[in-house]
Amino acid sequence: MNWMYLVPAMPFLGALLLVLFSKKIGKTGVSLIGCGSVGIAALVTIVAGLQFMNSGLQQFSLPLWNWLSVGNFNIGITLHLDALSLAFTFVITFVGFLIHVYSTGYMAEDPDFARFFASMNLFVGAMLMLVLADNLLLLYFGWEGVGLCSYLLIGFWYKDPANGAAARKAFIVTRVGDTAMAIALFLLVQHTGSLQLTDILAKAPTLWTTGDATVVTIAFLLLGGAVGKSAQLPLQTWLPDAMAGPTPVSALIHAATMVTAGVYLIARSHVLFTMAPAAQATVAIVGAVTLILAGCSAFVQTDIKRVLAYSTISQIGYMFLALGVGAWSAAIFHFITHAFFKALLFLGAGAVIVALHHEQDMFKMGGLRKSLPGVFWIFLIGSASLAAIPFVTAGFYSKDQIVWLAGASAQGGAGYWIVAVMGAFITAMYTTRMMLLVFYGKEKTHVHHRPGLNMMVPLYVLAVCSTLAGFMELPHTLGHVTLLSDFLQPVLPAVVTEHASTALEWGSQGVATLLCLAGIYIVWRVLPIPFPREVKTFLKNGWGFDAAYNLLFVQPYVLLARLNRKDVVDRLYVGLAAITRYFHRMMSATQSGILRWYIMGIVMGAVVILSVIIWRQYTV
Amino acid sequence: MITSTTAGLVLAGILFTMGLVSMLIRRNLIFMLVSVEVMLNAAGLAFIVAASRWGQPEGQVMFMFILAMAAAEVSVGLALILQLYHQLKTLDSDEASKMNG
Amino acid sequence: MSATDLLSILPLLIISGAAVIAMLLVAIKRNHRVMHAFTVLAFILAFLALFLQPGPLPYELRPLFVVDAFAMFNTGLILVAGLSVLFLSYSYFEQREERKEEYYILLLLATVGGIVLVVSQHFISLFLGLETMSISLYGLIAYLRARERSDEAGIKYLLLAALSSAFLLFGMALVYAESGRMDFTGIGLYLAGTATVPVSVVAGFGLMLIGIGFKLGIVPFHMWTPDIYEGSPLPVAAYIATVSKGSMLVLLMRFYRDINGYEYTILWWVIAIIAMASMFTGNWLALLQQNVKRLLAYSSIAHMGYILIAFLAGQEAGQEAVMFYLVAYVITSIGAFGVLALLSDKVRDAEELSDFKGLFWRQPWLAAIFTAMMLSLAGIPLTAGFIGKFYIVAAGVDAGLWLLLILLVVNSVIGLFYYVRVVAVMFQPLEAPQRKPLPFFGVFALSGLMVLLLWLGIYPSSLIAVIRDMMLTMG
Amino acid sequence: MILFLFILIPVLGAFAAWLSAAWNKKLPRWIALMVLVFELAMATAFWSEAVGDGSWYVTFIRPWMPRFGISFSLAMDGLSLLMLILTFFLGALSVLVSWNEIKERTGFFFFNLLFVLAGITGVFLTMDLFLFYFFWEVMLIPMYFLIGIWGHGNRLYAALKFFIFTQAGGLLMLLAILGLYFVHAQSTGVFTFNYFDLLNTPMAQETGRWLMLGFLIAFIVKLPAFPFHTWLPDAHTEAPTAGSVVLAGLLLKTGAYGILRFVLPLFPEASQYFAPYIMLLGAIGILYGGKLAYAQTDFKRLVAYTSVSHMGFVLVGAFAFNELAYQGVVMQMITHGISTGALFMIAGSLYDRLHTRELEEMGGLWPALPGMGVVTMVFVMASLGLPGLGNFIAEFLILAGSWQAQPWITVAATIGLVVATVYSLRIMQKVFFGVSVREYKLPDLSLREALMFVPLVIVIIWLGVYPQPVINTAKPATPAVAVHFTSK
Repeated sequence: MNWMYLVPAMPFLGALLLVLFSKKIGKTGVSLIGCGSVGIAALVTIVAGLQFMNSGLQQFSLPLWNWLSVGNFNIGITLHLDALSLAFTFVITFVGFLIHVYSTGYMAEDPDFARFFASMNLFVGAMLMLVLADNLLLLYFGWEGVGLCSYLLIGFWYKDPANGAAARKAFIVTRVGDTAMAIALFLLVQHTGSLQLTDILAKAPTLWTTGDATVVTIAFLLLGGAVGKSAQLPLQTWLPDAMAGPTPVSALIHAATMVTAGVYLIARSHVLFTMAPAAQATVAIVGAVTLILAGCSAFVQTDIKRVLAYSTISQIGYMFLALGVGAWSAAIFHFITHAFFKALLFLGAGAVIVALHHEQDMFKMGGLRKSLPGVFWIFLIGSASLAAIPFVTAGFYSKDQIVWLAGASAQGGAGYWIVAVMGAFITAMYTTRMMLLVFYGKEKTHVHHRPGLNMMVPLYVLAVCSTLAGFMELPHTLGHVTLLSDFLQPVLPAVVTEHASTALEWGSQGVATLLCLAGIYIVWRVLPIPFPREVKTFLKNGWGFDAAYNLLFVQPYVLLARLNRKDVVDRLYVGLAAITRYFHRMMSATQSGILRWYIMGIVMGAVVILSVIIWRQYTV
Repeated sequence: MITSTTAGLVLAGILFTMGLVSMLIRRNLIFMLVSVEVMLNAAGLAFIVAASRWGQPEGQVMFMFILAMAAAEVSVGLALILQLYHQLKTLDSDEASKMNG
Repeated sequence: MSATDLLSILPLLIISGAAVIAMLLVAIKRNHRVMHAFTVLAFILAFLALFLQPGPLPYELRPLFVVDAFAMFNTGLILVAGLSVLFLSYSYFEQREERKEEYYILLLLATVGGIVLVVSQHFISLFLGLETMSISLYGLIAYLRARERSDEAGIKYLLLAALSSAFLLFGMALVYAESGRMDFTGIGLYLAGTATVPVSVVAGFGLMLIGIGFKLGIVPFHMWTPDIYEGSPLPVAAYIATVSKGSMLVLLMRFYRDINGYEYTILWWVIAIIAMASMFTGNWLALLQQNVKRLLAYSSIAHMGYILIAFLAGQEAGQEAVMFYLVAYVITSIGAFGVLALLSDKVRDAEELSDFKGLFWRQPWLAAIFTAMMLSLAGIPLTAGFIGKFYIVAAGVDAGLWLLLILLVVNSVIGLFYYVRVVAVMFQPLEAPQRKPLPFFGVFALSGLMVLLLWLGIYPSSLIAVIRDMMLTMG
Repeated sequence: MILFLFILIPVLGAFAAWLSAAWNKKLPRWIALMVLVFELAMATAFWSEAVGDGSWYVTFIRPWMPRFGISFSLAMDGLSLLMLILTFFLGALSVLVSWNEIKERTGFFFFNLLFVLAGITGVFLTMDLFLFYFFWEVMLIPMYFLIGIWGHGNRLYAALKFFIFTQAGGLLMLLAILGLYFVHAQSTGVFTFNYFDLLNTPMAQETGRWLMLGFLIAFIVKLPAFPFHTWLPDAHTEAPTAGSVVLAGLLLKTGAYGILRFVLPLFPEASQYFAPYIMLLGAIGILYGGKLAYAQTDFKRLVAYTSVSHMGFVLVGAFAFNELAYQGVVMQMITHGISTGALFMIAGSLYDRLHTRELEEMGGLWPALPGMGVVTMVFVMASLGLPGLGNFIAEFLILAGSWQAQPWITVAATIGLVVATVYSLRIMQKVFFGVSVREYKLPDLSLREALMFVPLVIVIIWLGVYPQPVINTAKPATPAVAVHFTSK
């Protein structure tokens, strides 16, 4: 495990090599380095993971070097491996590798091939730092690093200003959350004198009582960071626009990994959230509201990637809901399955998009079932998982767990449960709609080009995973397998359930399944669903959040900036200078050159001096 | 009570002021020169009054110097005025204001 | 009069004698070069004579003169200043058409007046020195007869100087009438012995202040300065700015100390207000001035204001500061006017700001000198002006004159604007640089001044030590 | 003696460069480069030996004006050493930057450049308050010339404004220095300008506050802090590239240095009294500067306003009185020097190629200039405080430290990170992204430019991932007052 440092180091090295030698090594070289570095990282992860599991250690730290040491405040560049980070690392490297391979096909025609892979490698490196960080500052390093790469990759096709705008929006909106997170770090430094995660989590119960204002504030601020990164309410607006990037980017960053960083952060600092009930409840509420809002928006999108984007927001909402009700491992479970099936869906969508020569409008697709059968089946598997078709899909198991625990856990309740099953219903509806629009009906655009093997193989692998990953964790009612939650047990406490019974669990599953199937049926029968146009537009634009932010923040700022471009403070000094010049002109008038005027000056002076002296002499 | 010294000084003061006022209201350079001579002599008178109060010769010595100096000044002044007249064709002091600002 | 008496005022005698001999020389044969050489020689001799001081200081020549270290130092300063002016004069007058020789006689006579002022301790010698200087200056100012502005300047100066002399005289008469004394120490004794000083005496001081203030060119008696600077030949302007103002300042210091003037708060306040007004008026007037001569005139008004702050601070530090600043100011003024003089041609003086455009690329050395002078006036380090300003501020802080110092700061900032503007003009790019050959003596003198300026700016301790010793012996 | 050499060598080099121009126009730049590289080597060698040797490594004292108790007193501690290395590093780079940019009057240019660097070196080394003021003013004139002669369009106005602002502040400092001098003399009878003697001068509370304000104003004008910042955009924008680099990288640091070296240790009580107000000014500067930066259309002007914003952090950190913030301030001085210097160099390189600084006339340069794009990206990210680059360390330490003193002000300052993101990304978008107005055929980084940018990139990353050597060096120099509240 001591060479675990290779896990983040390889992608970083890959990025560096690609930046420096992009011109010399050709496309093959770029592909080799780009995929190879992540591949090696994946291998190392698997080996290190196996070692870790065999070693019986609960956690393992690998100090690399001392980063900062000021007074009593010490921060090391230290990697930290435990079950949680291992789960994330695995998903990142494994899915990341697949997506890299896929990209060699997807991006093959792009002149900036090398830049793409450099950014992707950099991203993987940063993401790995995020999840392997031993302290919050290093986590923050990764956190911002992935933000940067997200920015670079969303704006990858920089020639279109709209892409640049989307990229900046993503960066800036997440930065708002990051600012909150930074403040949380300051608070932690102040109160615990450390940013080391294990330290903080150990000290927290001794420093604060549950519900203490400080810890609640910290938790809320961390939540601020999490909602920014994970595109939850109220900072969700950037993710749909982020679809401007190449599709593999959407798959890797905006579906599988980066956007779940918020989930990771909250899971990582679960002790703090447990101690701050108000904050944890807010996590659940944010998740619940987001999953519904985003689901509704997903239903009316016309762009296939935007459907998936809203779907991602909605699914992460599920994860937040799970975190909020204390179902920590359920959230991680959903993260893993979601990473597989959402990556699959994005990559599948990418295959469709490439096949149709960069057409993303679903209403211009259709009938692809016949012309792209391979993609169709893969997409079907992904969609089934997303819609949580019972028993055979990973999505079913992970989502079901959340739905059940939303109601059954100690912090959960009926309200959460209702929202969760409603979400399942909506998910099924928009997924079906997407499938129908894209693969059924009449063919509207001709297929140009079929995806090659390098694109298809990753899809097959992901399809398999999307199906099998669900069996890591099976509910009580269906075999009761708890591989993942057992594995995570040392890091994340098990969920505490209240008023739970097998009957209720059956009931919950039954309702969810029914609603899911109902959703599919309804859409199957009545597409297109007649919505009033206004409602449709409103939903399509993401409930007007963008417009509101634009009106409330962006426009006033831009206006203020524009009005005060010349810096009003400078007027003060310009004014002073003008006054001085005015005095100059006034005084100059006295220097008329006329002799009598000068004499007058002297006489006036004499009169004043004499009168002052005499006045003074007689008054004092 | 007005002593002779005070009276003399007041006289000198009046002379001085008259010179001053006439310097202010006159524009003719010659008259201005004359006015300043009046002022100088007023000062000289004051010295004499003072000297007589103390019975000292110094004040009178001073008056001699003032006379000499005034003479020198007038001679230089007249020469300058003459020259200026050649150039400006006038003795109006207000005309001699080419330099200003 | 004993031999020691004569020896003690030997510099004065040499210069006076030289003036007489110079007249004879002119009578024999007009030769510019000879006259110039003779005058230079006289100044050098007079300067050397300073070191022949016989007895212990202070040496009094009752009742008119006193030769103490202070007087010696300032006599030296006047002589050096005069010598520098002389170096600049030759080339300046050589290219003019007027007869040049009388200039030197007048200069010698004016210097006599100046020296008398710094050694005088009596109203009579004060008056004599002042008038000797003034009357010579009338001639000097109007020396270039061909120029209309010369006459205008001359007549203005004559009438105003006479007017101010009248005030001075009347003031002295009032003081004399009340105290019966005309020597400074005597007046001091009288004042010390009087419980309440009569109003006429204070009024007399006030009137004297008008006469002195006129010579110093401080507000509200400043209005003549720009016109006179503009109208007179450049070396004469330099002379007025330095010798005339400097010797008057020295006289004021001596008089004030002898009568113990710091005791009269009303006088203190009058001077303080004059100082403030001078700083502001001078700097405001100079702000956008396009004529460099006038600019220097206005700046001199402001500088007199600064000096008055040190003067008002009193005590040792204040007096030292006045002396140091005076030295720095003399060097700087002569340097600045000198550059102007060297740049002038026979038709006109180089006095417009536009004449300086791109000077650095035409005449780098002259431009460097002028830059140094301007920066010294602005009080920027590496120059004597900086140390001078520092000295003044130190004296002011010591005496707690915070209001005056804040105003000094404000004014320094305003001043910076126009000094730097002049510098900026010199560094503007110039397409076709034309060089004109420069007279050796002039450049030599200016280079010497610049070296002195920098020397005093970097290592002022030597001068500070001299001034300090001098002030200590003065008591 | 080595300290004296640090100042003397550039001065001699300055004259050599000037004189050599008459002989060969290309000689001055070689002389300047060699002088600075030599100095850099000397300082770095000194660093490798000196670290850990207590607070003051070496001192140098000669009497200068005994009348006033002024001595030519130099001393070096960790803070000075770091500043010195920064000075020579950026100095050498600014020579490279001017390599081809300055075609006219090269001799005089490099004379001024070396002279201003000598002045800055003096400021960082001197331990005599008079001498400090002396150097403080000395560096103005050559800087004035650099801007006024080789600057762009409105150069005279900019140069004059710079000069007048700093001079006004400087004179107030002179008053305060003298005030302190006499206060010290009154209480101890010793007339001295020596820094070490003046430390712990007993003084009345009110006196201390007034004197502290005198110092402070000089330093925050130079820094510059809101509302005294308006000279900076003009000066930076109009200056030649080397001038901007020196201004942003070094001259501003003299203000920060002054606060750390003089204001805090000399006036601990007054500093604490005014701290909240000053921190507030800092926070306002961060936000206001950032907002103005966003509004600019001129590349250099934009970067100039970012300096206002970044220097606000210095103010916030310096008056937080704890070690974290103090170390953050030191880091900020260095990293801001490097990142902003680099951005100005980029602006200069772009100007070389495009002959414009208008952002609206740029765009779409990435295909033509990928190398420069990468470099710009690095420094844009540094400027918005991306972790892994030096600026982040600085800003994090400052904010983490200041949080403990003034949470609400820190919140405002932290929002500055968002503001920084907004303006920084705008640079990338306007310059490198989008569609090019015309099809550029431009050369990417030349060897000389690579020589400039590569060390900068390496240093900024080094400071981002391993800043500990700098922190260790600055640590012994931390004044006691700066760690008033130590972190728990």
